[in-house]
Amino acid sequence: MKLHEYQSKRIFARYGLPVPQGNIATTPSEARQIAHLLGSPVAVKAQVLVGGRGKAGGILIARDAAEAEEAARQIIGMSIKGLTVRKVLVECAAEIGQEMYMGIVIDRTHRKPAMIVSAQGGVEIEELARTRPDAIFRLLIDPLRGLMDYQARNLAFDLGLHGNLIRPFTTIARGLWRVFVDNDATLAEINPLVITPEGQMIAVDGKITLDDNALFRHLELSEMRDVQEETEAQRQARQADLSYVKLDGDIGCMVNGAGLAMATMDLVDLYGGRPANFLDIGGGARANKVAAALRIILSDPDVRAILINIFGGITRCDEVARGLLTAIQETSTPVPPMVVRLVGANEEEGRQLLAAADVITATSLLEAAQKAVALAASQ
Amino acid sequence: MKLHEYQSKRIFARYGLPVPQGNIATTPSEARQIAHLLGSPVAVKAQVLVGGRGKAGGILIARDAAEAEEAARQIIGMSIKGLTVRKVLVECAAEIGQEMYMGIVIDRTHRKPAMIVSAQGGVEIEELARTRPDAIFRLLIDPLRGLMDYQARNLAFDLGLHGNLIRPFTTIARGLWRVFVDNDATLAEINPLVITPEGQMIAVDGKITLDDNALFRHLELSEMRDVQEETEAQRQARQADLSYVKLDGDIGCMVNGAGLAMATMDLVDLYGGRPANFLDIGGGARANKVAAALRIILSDPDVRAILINIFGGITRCDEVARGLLTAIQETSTPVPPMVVRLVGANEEEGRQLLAAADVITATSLLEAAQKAVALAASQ
Amino acid sequence: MSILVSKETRLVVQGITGTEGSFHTRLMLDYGTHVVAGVTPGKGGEWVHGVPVFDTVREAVQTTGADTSIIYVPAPFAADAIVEAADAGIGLIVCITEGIPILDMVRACQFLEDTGARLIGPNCPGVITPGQAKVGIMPGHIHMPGPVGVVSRSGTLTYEVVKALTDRGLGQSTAVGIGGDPIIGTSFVDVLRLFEDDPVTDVIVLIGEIGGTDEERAAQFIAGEVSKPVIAFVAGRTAPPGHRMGHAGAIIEGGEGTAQEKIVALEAAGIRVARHPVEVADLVAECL
Amino acid sequence: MSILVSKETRLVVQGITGTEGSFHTRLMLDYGTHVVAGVTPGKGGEWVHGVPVFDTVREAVQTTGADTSIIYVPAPFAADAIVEAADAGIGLIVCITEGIPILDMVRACQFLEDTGARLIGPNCPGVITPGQAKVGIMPGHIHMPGPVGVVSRSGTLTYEVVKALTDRGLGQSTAVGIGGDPIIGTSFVDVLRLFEDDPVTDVIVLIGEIGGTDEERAAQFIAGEVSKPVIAFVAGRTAPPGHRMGHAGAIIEGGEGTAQEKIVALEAAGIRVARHPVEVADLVAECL
Repeated sequence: MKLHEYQSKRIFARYGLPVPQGNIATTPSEARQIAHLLGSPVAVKAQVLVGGRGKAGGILIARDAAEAEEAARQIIGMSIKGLTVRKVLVECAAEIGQEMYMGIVIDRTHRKPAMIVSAQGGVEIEELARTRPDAIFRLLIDPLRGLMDYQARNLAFDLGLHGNLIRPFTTIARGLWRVFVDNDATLAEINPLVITPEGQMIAVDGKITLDDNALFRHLELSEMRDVQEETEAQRQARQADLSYVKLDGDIGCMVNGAGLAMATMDLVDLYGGRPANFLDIGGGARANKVAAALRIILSDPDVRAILINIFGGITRCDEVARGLLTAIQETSTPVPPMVVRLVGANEEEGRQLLAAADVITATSLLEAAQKAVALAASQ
Repeated sequence: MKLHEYQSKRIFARYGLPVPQGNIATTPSEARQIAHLLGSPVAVKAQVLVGGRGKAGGILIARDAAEAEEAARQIIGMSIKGLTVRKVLVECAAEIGQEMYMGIVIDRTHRKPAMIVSAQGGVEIEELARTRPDAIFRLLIDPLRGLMDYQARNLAFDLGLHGNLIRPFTTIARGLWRVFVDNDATLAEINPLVITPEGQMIAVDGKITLDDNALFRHLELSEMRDVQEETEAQRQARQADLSYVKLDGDIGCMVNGAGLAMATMDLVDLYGGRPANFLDIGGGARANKVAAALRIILSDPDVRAILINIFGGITRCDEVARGLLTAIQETSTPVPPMVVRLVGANEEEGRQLLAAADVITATSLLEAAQKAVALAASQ
Repeated sequence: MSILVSKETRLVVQGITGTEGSFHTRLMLDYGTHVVAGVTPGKGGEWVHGVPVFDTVREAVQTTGADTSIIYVPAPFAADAIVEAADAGIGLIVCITEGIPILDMVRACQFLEDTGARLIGPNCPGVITPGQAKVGIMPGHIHMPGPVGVVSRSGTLTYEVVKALTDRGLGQSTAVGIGGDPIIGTSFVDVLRLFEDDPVTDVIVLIGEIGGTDEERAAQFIAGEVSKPVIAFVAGRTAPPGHRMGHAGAIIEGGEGTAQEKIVALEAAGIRVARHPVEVADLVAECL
Repeated sequence: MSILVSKETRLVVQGITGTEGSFHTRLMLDYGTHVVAGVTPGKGGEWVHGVPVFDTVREAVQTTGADTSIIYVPAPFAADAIVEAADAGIGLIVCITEGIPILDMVRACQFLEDTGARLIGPNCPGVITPGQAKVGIMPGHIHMPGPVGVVSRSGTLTYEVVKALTDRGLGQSTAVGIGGDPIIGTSFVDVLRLFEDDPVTDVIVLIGEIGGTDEERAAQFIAGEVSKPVIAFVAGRTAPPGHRMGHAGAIIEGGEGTAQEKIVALEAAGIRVARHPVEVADLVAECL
């Protein structure tokens, strides 16, 4: 679960990390009031869960409250990469001497958290990793020992910091580690970490991604989820415990198992079709879950054909068939042509159930994919 | 630093460990009020930092508020092993089904914390270790991993617990571990850990000893120190950063270094004398610290002779001499005969300074100890 | 021979009294796996499908000599179960559980590094040596004994490939699902090394997917140290960046982990990469 | 030969710019110790008594090839300094600092177990090989080279014994102060093993005190594995139970750790125990 900048900064502040003073506004007049209270030049920043806000005009600097109101008027309601901006963060604009980068991620290869720092901040770290790999320093953190002071100091000296900057840097590094580990984050990032001309360090932008699988032990954090940024289909998928990702093609796919779902999409592509979505119903899905999955596909206006691929192991084919029938029968809109490939437990029973409905069944995956592609093309 | 039972239980409660409801009283009428509010039979327990309260009559059970007041009247002001009782804990008396033991200590040999549990609680664990070693289970805890759930469960099954008792036991074990590690304890103990006839687990008595060296990071805990239980000499020693332990002999000892101080006491004993105290002035002590040390010895009415043994390395003998002279000159009471053995840095200068005062100097440790014993005997 | 599990395997099922644990214990017993013990704290003394249940893994190991564990414990408690198994002396731990918090796994793996125990998974279908032992949740009947070693990050996708192999009469030495999580106990390289040393494995099938760089490291390892032919498949050529595709570990992040990169790396190492699951069997057949 | 430190020792002083660190650096240099580097974060580039100061131990090791470290860092930061040294590849770490929190040391020791580094101390006077190198705070001039290995939990008490030895013309191979804390990196047994294997050590002096059971374990070890004569002394026969006698580790707790018990254990192992520091020298003389 990704957190907004303002949510990330609230968590940072709780751990003593220096963040600019500010508050969140949902209307231009609120933005004006906040800027007035802050009494200094402010940054007005769109709060949306995508990158590239700056380039899209989602971050404006305002010298006073009136300008802040105007900036908020421009930003609130704008669309950035398809997401409508509903909130802006209004905060003191920091004077920038130097921009650095500090982040913690999970290093999959070494199975450990890794702290990444660079004296070149403000750009995307992946971009920097490609263009200036020598400007990046990486430290694996023993998850049991945690980040030790000397390790943070080593990073500070790697970056060429000295004098009065060593202590704030190590304090921030330790704080970011606590943020990461206490909240079960998979990403905790300060970018840029700014050194002001007066030598203060400030986290001018921040990003936290939480481990969805650990939210059960952070109930207060799970309430931070911004449901306004979810599409209706995403919401339905989340509630039915389905993995769903919308794509830009026209063949709706429903598969049990993530790897097989991707392989099925790839096969559609191989035969010249374009998948409309990734949708994994998981292992051992019952009829109601299957019905919920089909409803999501049926509600997608782009879908011109549907490919359902079930390799039954724990999943029973008759349950799948029952779920499909439920969703088909209840829908009021016309159902696009559907190819269902069922193999495994109770596959005969499943196929018999579907025989009644206007559904093409198949046992071969290749055949099913080819048919679905042909159907989509003929619509 | 040892905490009182009521202080330990307040910390336990903060970590969700089940403790009896109750409060602290310094007068019988307060005890009455607390018992009235609790509205049940209560235990009235002397809060002193020594063992054996129960045998000394420092714990009484009261059926109602009037009895509680009477019990408090008996206990407050009584003397237990030389300490005057100033406070009582009044708390709900738990019904006792079974008494168990749970404690965490530092295992010096393995350099790790160890959790010790026994199904036989209510007695001193050292006593039990001697009489029923098979009734004790011991688990070394990896300080980086902490106590894991399965380890706590293993202990529970070791104790023969089952059914509904497993979960509360493991929760309490994990809580006690958090108490231990979060507060830098060197001992955290629940004894007895009671199972009531209804199957509830309650920490009926508790003990925490904090690591003095870690108090700098637990300022709120260091305020729990009960200065009323310190003697004047202990207070002075603590403030001057001296290690001082009162003994029951008559030869005051002042030495630099803990091992040498003990060896000096042993030597006094070997020659038939009895040391009045252990007093280590540490390494590199300056004149004012030496003076503070001598003042403590001079204020002890039992002291009939003084033995000062300084092996100078970092400690300079002239500084020691200056400190001694300061304390001697300012005192208004007669100074007992004093033998000073000085070797090491600036020893000649030190001896010359002392030559003026009425002090016997020596270079041989054996000679100095023999003289001090003889002087004490002749007083 | 074969790798990891065999007729000699003595299995303890952690979480045996749960719905899933009990269900799959029945299926593993039916397959012929030696399930010697189960563990559910507080249920010691019960029996599940004729298998004795213990309170702790320690006790199960002491009493039954179990050497391998399979874990069906719910996600919040699964990492503890893994460490419990390792601490009790279990040599091979197969963790089926999906949804374990990443930092729990990071800590558990750190501990496992200090012990000799090998972890397969989590979030995996398990390990099967056809005709000998099934330690997992895969459908046993689609497998047959033979010379093809299979290693995969996926579940049903593996079944699809195994079925295609079996349909062509190509049996499997062992099929290993290493799991779809970002943090897993055993990597492709670890399993490749075992297959390379296994006398009954003649060809190796490697089934990857988007996310991480495990396939790239496998390619490098194969180029340097694997003498047997390897056929690969990588799922997710059409997966968009920045989205988790079902598996917690299947995500293209920061431009890293695309299927294209992995396919390029594998082909650069001289490995033939199939275009779809069924083609894997065609390519394997050409090697034999 | 000798043990732990010698003419070959290349020493880095952690906390070199502090009062104590600077003072003892001068004394160690005067003694002839090869102090090749100092470390104080933020003071890199400075010089102390002709010794270059670095910001990190890592840099000091890379630049000067230091292999041994001595720590004068204040107690709240000392455990971090120990781990920093080990992580930088230092093989022998001597920690002088007194008053380090116990749990800091417990964690540091757990880390050291996983590395090859040896820690002496904390809360110790250090190690001296007379005539070769002094890595500590002991007065150098009371020592002389010779065949007596000394190991002790104490500071000034050791000096007292060493002086008595030197006064009788009995020189020392190496004198090791293992420290007065409850958690120390190197035990009596560790040092006894080194002395047993050291060709220039002919007699070993062991100086114990109340608290813990290190002397008991030493007695057992000596009985089984030490062929050289050992003379012991144990301070604290007159110490009362339940009180910390200066050293954090010098406390009789739960009836454990009395001088009497230790003396009985040592004598039962055939070791002669002196009644006072000076008598140690008498007993050593009888062995030579």
